[in-house]
Amino acid sequence: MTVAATFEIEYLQYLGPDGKPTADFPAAFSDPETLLPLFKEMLFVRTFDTKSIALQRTGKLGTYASSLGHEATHIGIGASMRPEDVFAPSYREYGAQFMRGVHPREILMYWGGDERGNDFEVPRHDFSWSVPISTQCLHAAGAALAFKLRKEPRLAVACCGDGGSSKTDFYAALNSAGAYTLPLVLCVINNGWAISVPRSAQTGAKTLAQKGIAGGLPCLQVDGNDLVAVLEGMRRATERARNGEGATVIEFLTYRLHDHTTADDARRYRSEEEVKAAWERDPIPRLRTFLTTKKLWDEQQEKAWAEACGKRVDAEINAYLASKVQPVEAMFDYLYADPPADLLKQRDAAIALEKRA
Amino acid sequence: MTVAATFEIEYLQYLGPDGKPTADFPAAFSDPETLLPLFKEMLFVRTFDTKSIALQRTGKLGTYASSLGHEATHIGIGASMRPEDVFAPSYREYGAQFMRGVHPREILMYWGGDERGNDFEVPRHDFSWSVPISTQCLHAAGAALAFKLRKEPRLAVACCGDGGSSKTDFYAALNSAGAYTLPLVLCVINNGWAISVPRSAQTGAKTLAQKGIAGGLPCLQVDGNDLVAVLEGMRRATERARNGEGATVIEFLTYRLHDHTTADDARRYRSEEEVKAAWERDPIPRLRTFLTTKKLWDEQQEKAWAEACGKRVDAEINAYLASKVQPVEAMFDYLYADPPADLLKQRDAAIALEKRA
Amino acid sequence: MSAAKSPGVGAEAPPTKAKTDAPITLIEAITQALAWEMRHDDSVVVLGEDVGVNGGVFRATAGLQQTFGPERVLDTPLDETTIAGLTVGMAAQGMKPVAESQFDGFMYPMIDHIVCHAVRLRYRTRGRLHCPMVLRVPWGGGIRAPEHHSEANEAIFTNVPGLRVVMPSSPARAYGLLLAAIRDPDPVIYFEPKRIYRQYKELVPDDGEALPLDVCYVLRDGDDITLVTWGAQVKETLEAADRLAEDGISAEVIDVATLKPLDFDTIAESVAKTGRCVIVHEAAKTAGFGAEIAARLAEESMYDLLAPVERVTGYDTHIPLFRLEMKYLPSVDRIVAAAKRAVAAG
Amino acid sequence: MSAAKSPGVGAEAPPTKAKTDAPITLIEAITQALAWEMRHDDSVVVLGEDVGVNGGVFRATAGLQQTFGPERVLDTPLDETTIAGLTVGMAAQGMKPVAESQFDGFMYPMIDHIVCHAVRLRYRTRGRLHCPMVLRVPWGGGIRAPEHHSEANEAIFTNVPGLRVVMPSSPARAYGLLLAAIRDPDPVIYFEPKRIYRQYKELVPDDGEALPLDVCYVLRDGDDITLVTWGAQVKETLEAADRLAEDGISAEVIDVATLKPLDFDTIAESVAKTGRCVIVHEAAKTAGFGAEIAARLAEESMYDLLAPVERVTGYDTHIPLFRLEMKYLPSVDRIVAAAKRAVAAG
Ligand SMILES: Cc1ncc(C[n+]2csc(CCOP(=O)(O)OP(=O)(O)O)c2C)c(N)n1
Ligand SMILES: Cc1ncc(C[n+]2csc(CCOP(=O)(O)OP(=O)(O)O)c2C)c(N)n1
Ligand SMILES: [Mg+2]
Ligand SMILES: [Mg+2]
Repeated sequence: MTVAATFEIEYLQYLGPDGKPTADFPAAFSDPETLLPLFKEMLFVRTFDTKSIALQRTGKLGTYASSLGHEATHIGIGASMRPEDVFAPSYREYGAQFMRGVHPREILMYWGGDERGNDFEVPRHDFSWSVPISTQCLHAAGAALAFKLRKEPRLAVACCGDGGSSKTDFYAALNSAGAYTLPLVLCVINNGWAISVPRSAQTGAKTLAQKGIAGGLPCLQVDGNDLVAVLEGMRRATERARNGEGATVIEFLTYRLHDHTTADDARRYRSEEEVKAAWERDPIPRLRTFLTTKKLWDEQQEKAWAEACGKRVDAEINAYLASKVQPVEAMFDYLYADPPADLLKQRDAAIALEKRA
Repeated sequence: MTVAATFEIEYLQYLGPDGKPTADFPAAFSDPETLLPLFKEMLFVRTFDTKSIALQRTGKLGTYASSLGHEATHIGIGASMRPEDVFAPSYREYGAQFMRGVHPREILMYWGGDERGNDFEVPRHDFSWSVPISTQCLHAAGAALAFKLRKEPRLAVACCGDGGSSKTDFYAALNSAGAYTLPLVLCVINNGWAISVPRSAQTGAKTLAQKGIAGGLPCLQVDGNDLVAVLEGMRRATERARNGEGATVIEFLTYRLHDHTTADDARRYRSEEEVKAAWERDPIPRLRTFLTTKKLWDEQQEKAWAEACGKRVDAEINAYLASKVQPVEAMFDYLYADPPADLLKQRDAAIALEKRA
Repeated sequence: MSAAKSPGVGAEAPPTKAKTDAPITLIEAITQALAWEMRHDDSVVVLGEDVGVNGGVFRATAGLQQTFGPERVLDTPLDETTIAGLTVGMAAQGMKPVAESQFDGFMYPMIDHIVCHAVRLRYRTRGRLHCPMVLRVPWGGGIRAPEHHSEANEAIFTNVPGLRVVMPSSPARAYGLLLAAIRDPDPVIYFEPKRIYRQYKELVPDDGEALPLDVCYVLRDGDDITLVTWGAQVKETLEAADRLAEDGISAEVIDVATLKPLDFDTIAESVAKTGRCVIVHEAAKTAGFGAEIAARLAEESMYDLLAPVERVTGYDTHIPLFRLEMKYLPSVDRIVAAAKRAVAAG
Repeated sequence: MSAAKSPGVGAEAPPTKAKTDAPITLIEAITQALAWEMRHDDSVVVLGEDVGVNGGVFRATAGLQQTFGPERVLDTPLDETTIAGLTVGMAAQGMKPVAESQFDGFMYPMIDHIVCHAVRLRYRTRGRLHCPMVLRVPWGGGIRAPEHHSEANEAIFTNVPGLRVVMPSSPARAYGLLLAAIRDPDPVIYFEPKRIYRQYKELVPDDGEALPLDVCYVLRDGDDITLVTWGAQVKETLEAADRLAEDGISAEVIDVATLKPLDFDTIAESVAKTGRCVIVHEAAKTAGFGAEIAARLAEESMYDLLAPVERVTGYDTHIPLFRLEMKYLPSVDRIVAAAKRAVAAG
């Protein structure tokens, strides 16, 4: 038998669900102190998430997509990027965005039905949230192509879900990433579900990581609830990209502990046992256990930090709630740099209508 | 290192460019007699192709896409299907279509600017030519899904090119084929070029076969100029499909010996050396040599058959040339089963205009 | 499941008995129509994202997978190109797929297969193949949804030859038009005005009676002005007619319902009577489908018009996120004002 | 290549000197505009299928890769979704990509990125990001090409807020409008009427002068009737005006050129003078862009109209394969007949 090609997908895990190392930590993260600030950010996101859901339940926020359970993946991805890199999120990677400087109030603004939520004060060049699934993967590829053509030492990172990995745009992104050797990291955040459709119904592929093979890209499968594995996967991928070696596809195995969004009721389509089992793999307790073992964290610190997080989130919520609705002309003012005359007439009419009302 | 998955792509070749076996023939094709009728069909396609190009050059045909060099792949694919299966071609797989019963005059009609060319007398259920690249792959997947849902023992075969394997529709087809375990064979006919874009610019993947891994499908790479390898690859794939084991992706390595179409001039973008080298891999001489060695073919037979082919093609050309242009109302009559009143008014007006002219 | 290609009573009717005695909402009428047709024609299959166990994000397919099984109600991988392409392929091979685009804003990747294939199979093959598919699309704004969940993009499809485009605005029309759409041997886009999915209930007998695919509905008779609209805006337009009546202006209200082919005769007849026309739609004004109706009036009803035609529409910008979206949609006030201008002009 | 974000004279002008002294065709004017802008703004890149070594299947990008190198002129993998998505991504990050859809019939997979992203980046981010891209599309029928190579699909894009849609009909307008399209900070679809790519030559000084993106052109003055058209049909419409002149009918001919935003004022002014209007376009009639112009006339010029508006267009069916295609396209005869009807009516 003649073999035309062979491939292998590596799986990364360093910290098991019980908080005990399952392998030697990579050199870059062997000092547990490096993990502490990221752990704290994971706790912050969870606080943000919990309070956002509560806000939605009381009618003060629109539909909201929770990131519960994704904290290690999101924080790890954000922590691996440089400010000048470009991030292309889907719609729930708040942890990654916080690491890049996005304000919680901006996220609330967006889900609160206000476009200003996408006008990030920092980072100005990141892509906005992308509701049409996986389209952001191609935008990130385009950004990476721009960096490459301009010979800028920057890279782009895009996230999509397990469902998103079925989308043609995802395939197009990995195809062009391979064709142009782009400085790109494609992060497939496999949280088990695409609304009600389980991962198993999306594809016959054994792993989602292996989709990268279709584009000739190296691929990794990573325990996305293990911050160390996330960081190490991202380290390898960003290093390759920065060295001009091209793109990487990483599958992060995690779980969507909440409903798809606040508009969804996951009890319709998945079992309580499955969710219970997933809580056993929660990324936060395992890292807490590990850091506690290393004497870097204790209950008191946790309590103080939880309080600090709560205060900070409350302040952000208040800033959001205090924001005034945009004037009616806002819907005309950001369409064209140079608005056509007919549009300006419609703008005038809309303003006049407002004044009369 | 923990390995999540491994993959291997097999390469099939049985008959080398010099006409000598490079491996034991598979049992199904060990009797060279089985190859003879297919060899004759390969010669027939080449005659058809040559005469069609000549017809275009004299202004009696529109743009025409030659199949020169693809004969083993096309004939092998067509020969591997059953009448009740469904074939979804792109636009140059005449050999496969002849095996299924499509008349040469229909092909000429189509390239001659007449929709009746797609009204195949046989096979009624095959898909028409598909100009939008690789869209037919998804239609074949849809057909395969229909067969599966209706529990019919049929399968679908789609062809696309090396360029076509970059198209999102191709990826969508393999993704859904894996997700639904469809009775489908996806044939990627890698002839080195997509108009002026070389295979190397389409993707960073080492083989095009490996794209199937993205959908969890078995993949094969086949010497597409070796009829035996084509038949064996198709045999394995169709057997899997008929056994309910799902889809297969096969990459056929061949070469586009002609311009992309008669509207193209390949000298602009590829070297004479490359083309010359490709002629050394021509599927026809190698099979001729082999069959001659086996005493199944000789010069006299070749001469007689060439003459028969020429006559048959000429008869088909004459039938095409004798066809009357459709009446103007044809453009209205095949739009809806139940045409709206306004359209019928336009139809009347168009007919009236014709009468006046 | 057998491969019946023509409607006929299925061997085993599912246990669910339709409750023809209770009034139902527009979305319940959709479910009822799907169930009726699936019971009576086993070539009908439903496919889309989350249409299975979950019954659709709006519950349009609720209970169907439980009743008809996973081979009749298929969850698809998350890709609209896939849904469109599979649908065309299945339809070409004798099935009657009813596909769902989860929201209006996600249907754009389906356009290629619709425009290049669905509407061309019959034409391209001189009738050898055809494409009896339906694409269901929850449509329009006003439900405080996130970005891309509130689009009024029907105009894109009305210039496409070979397509049928319908949009019901009542439970009864939703039922009858969906049955007709599924039975029609050519591709139909069936837009569902999601803002009025649950606006009100009415009695919709589950009798399998389809409605014609090329007929407008005069919802209210009037003499002074014709208000033409479709989809969710039927609500505001009828309210506007009420308000105009208070001022002694008698408005005829037409629900276009079948946009393509357009039943222009009904509109022309009304305008011949009233001499005035205001067209109301959610979509942006420029090159919205209202333009076609106004154009037909300019061509064929010019001598009947006593006043310029007016269009009351979404502005020529994107529908904003929900804090502002209601200021984008045509309001009763705007319709009334336009109608009064038209009446004053003539 | 540096990352200049604003136009400026490039460090190294390529050796090719523009021959401003010889008349050129429409397609040569496109090449000339691309080269001019690439020389003066190194954020401009060209991408598409076969645009590199091959210089495009119509030769629109001939010589550009040789002059500017493979980092300014990129062949893409064969996927229109890829082209559109990469283009949006590059544009959002400070480049000015000029993408090509090889033919009109292949642009449908690009719609999603155009409608959901290109035209929304600025709006969605309140100006933080924007999308200065151009999509060039060889457009229309009449060149005896295969299926899907002859589509007139401009109407689809005219209802999309935030987009600009232009279509030149002469070498000079092709040059000036393409420069303007590339320089405009918002997305522009630039349709190229391929039937008249090489219809005639004219002097087009390579002076980098752009034309406005919102102005119609009065190509011929007249008093009796206004003929409005765009793209390749400008040819037939001007011929029809000649024929009408023989019969003593003085026709004003307007080339819309910039469909979106539409310069309706120029059309309204003309109709105020002539009182009659015939709109001519290749695309199918129903909901073609002619509907918008007729609608505006019905709204804003009704009192000026002495006769019903007429549309002379492609029929509401697909453009046939080439044996019949010329019977689909509006002919000089059809335009003349409609104009005479209008003149007789008034
Ligand atoms: C193109 C498109 N189709 C459908 C949707 C509706 N939708 C929103 S989220 C979602 C599921 C996404 O699943 P996945 O990619 O796994 O991401 P997750 O939500 O699990 O993070 C769907 C179908 C959409 N937003 N875009
Ligand atoms: C969607 C689409 N884009 C572009 C084209 C124009 N086009 C026709 S054939 C072709 C190249 C196809 O190359 P490949 O898939 O390798 O097939 P081959 O012609 O070599 O058989 C292109 C770009 C098309 N037909 N469809
Ligand atoms: Mg998911
Ligand atoms: Mg090829």
